[in-house]
Amino acid sequence: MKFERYGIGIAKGLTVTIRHLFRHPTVSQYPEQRLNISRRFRGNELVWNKEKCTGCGTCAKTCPQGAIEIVTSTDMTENKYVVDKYQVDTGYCINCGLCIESCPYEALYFSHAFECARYRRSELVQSKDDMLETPERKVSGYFYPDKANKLPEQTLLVEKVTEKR
Amino acid sequence: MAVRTEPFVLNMGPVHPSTHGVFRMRVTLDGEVVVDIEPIFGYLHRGIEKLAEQRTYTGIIPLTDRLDYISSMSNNFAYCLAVEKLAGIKVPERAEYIRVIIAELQRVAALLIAVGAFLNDCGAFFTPFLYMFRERERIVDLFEMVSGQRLTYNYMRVGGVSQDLPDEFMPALRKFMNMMPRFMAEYDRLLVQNEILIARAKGVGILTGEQAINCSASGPVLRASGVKWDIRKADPYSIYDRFDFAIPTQTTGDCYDRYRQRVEETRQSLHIIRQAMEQIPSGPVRAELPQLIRPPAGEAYAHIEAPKGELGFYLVSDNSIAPYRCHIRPPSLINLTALRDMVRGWKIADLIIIFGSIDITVGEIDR
Amino acid sequence: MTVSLSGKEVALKIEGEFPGSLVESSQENLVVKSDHLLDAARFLKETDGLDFDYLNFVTAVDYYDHFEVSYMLSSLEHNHCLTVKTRCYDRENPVLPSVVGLWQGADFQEREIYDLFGITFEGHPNLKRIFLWAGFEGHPLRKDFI
Amino acid sequence: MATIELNIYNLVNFQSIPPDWPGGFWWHWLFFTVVIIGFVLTMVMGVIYIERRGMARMQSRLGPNRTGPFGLLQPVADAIKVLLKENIVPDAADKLIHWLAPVVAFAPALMIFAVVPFGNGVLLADLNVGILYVVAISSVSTVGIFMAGWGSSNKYSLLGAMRNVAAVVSYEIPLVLAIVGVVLISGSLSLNQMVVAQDVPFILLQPLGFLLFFAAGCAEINRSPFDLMEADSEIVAGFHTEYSGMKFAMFYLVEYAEAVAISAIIATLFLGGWRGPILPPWLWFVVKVIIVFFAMVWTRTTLPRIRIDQLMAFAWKFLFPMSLFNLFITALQVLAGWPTELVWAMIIVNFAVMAILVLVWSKLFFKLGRGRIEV
Repeated sequence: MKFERYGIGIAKGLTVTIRHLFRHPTVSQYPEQRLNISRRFRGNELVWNKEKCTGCGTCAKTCPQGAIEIVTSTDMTENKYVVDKYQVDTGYCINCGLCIESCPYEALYFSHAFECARYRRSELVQSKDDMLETPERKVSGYFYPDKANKLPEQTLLVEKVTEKR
Repeated sequence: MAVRTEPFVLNMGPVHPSTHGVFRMRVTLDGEVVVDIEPIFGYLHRGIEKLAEQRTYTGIIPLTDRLDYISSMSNNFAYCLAVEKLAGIKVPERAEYIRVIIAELQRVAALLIAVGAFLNDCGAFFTPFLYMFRERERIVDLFEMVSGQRLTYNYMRVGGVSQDLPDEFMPALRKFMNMMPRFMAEYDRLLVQNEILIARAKGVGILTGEQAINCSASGPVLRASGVKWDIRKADPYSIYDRFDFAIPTQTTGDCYDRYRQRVEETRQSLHIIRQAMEQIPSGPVRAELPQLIRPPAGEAYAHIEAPKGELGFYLVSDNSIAPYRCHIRPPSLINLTALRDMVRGWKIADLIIIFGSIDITVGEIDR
Repeated sequence: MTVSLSGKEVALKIEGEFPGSLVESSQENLVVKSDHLLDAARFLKETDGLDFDYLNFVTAVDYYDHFEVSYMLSSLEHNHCLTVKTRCYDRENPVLPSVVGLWQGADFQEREIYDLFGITFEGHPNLKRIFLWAGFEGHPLRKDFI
Repeated sequence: MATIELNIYNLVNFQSIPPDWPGGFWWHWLFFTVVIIGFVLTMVMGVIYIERRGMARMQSRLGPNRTGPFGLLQPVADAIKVLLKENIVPDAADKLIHWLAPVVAFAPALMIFAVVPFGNGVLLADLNVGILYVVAISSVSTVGIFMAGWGSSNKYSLLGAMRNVAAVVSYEIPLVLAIVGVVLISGSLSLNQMVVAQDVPFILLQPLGFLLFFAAGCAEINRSPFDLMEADSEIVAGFHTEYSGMKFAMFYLVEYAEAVAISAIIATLFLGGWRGPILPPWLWFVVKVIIVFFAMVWTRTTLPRIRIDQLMAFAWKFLFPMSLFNLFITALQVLAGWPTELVWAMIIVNFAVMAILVLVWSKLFFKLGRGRIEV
């Protein structure tokens, strides 16, 4: 490059920045403008299926943080375990998803909700009944592709045309 | 004819805008000139090596995410390779390709941050940094699609990857691959020829090849000094021997070379991804393994070419479900060995950019 | 592909130069007596045909009755590697020679081992705790720490 | 001392256009003092908004857009936030100097506007040594900055202050030499007379002088790429590291008031000040100030920062000889009577001279001012 040291580099850089002035910005305005999150979203909440859970406790054993607490008792009449206590401290949860992968009976899912901030630490502890699937707490498709296909498609920045080049 | 004044000690960090995390440098200054420097670590020490001794082999993978948190996928990759080497596990073909694509995307993302942060240290007021983050965002979107998270991906598993790629991944990746070269060209126009950058970074903080080897430097820092050593070529792991790519090297080993080296490596990574996209077969993505892996007693060391250098895991097994010892070879920490020799005699402003050009992540240094 | 040199073959060479310096050798690695570590390391670094100029990592493992310190060496020129080990039987005050003079890359890693295992490296220029603070009691990566 | 007395004497007695206000000079004085303070504060808010929004858009962001329509009230919100913050004084600080520094730094930035014309004769004091007054006053704020750096007893502050003093002392010279070319052409030191003399904007007659003044001016007021006195990535925030609350607000104000002041001087000296068709003069002036300021924002967004030794080398080895050349050539042209008779020839010749000098000197510049010191 012959003109390398004569201020050409500075001039080129200036053209790049001024061109960005007339492009659409990349950012989005969060509370008004909501983008779809990933279909396999690993959020901070778990969804538990009461019917499918057999109380085997594999999730609690797999959890690297020890955030899942499960207490079962034996139901002699029907010859199965009854889950007395199923409690997840999402304050300790690191959203690794190993519990969901390890569940042999497909009874545990991530929720697709992402606005899970709480004011008190005690509110972070979820137990049996607030872990069920509701219309507000949809099931995320993490590890369950058939559930993922029902969720809205993720918004990608690749799709958003921000500039004419 | 420099005027000698009384040296004084300046504590840069642990909270300083350009120490890339909680890192402290005890700098002895003579006016503006750095006389001596002592890096002080440990502010982010979480004892990951000790924690790993208490966890199952699968349970360590989330921990590795938190080592070098801007290239989590590479860490997962290195760890899984080490366990597979230890237990002799064969990975399905498709999983190997997915791993390579993901790892190279991660390299692009991490190198973009490294370059952006370096230029930010040079004083380009956040512009290159934000442009880089915009491009990284596109990659992180793809990672979110496959793994569901944006920073701690926890995607790779021993014996494969956790899930197959979703159907919409490949079209999105193709779009990204079409976009990236144009961005790289525009980015080159922004600052590569910039006279101020050249004046600041050329000839500053020279690390010679011999010194780099002696200091066990690795990755872009080593190659910018002119040493052609890339573990992907020298000791091909996974399926890197199937791809055709070059190892770019620079000559002098100054800050500008390290910056150029990272940009060139990004191009090679894109080249690898393009080949892998064409060759990827279909099939299973995870080997059939028991819930708890019990590798035979022994030891294994697997290393990969992470964005920052040679990232290795040295595992010692005693045939239980948790490793007896898990040592991590952190590229960031070992690359810092040469810092003192590189900065002595330069000014504070140079100290910042030399430090920035080494590209460290404190999560990996302190572990 | 990096060739992993056979510990036995290298052991023969070292044994020829420094008789009685080895504890054992196997296909993967060789174990050097701790008082001969520096000689063996210098031999490995400077002998033609071996040229181990790159130190991949240094680490220690606690086996309750002894510490085992592993040095993984590579040669960028010949593209081969070798794991050299040494053992340290003293738990109260383990001492090893430092290899910083040969490979500067061992600097922080030896400090790390000093910090987390309590092994003193003689000849290290700046042997201080690296991650933990100066007054910390105990060495966390020892198996008897908790 | 003689100079200062002369200035005070001039301020009181000399007016080229006598005020026709009821009450005479003192009403004029009061009115313009209020106008200038209002103008500077409003302009500072305006330029902060322009800088933040403009920079954000260049960086592919949106910038502040929540407070008020289009985020226009963001500077107000910032000001309120900063004023309500706790005033922290470091324990080891030199309290009096620490307290006095923002005031000393702020006053000169306002005082510059005393001689800047907003219209024909619309100015506080039409000094016949106006530009000399500007040069003299603008370097006073360095004292304030050095007081801040010293008084905080913080090493980062001290480094920043030292850098600032070194830079200002060096850059004063090319700055003045660049002005002298304009003075030669216009034949007056009064800013109002300079604007009146600009039938052709002096940026065309003095392109090199404009570049030199712009660069030196940027260095004088710590704008990027010469912002190494408050280089955030190196020395945290430079001289105002230890300032918070109201006093920090003062420094923030100084930074932008000085930027507005330099933009105003550039607009006056090189862009024809208040002159322009259709629009009222004051509006033309404001528009030109904003254009110059935008150029500063633009360079700040794009360029990396230079190092202290390169900063000095740039002043002494690049700007200083170039400004001497510029002065010499302009003097020859003025002697030959070109500014009145051969204006177009002068424009062409001066642009050619600028191109040649910049090319030649930039090649030389890169051989200088770098290196490692053996320790």
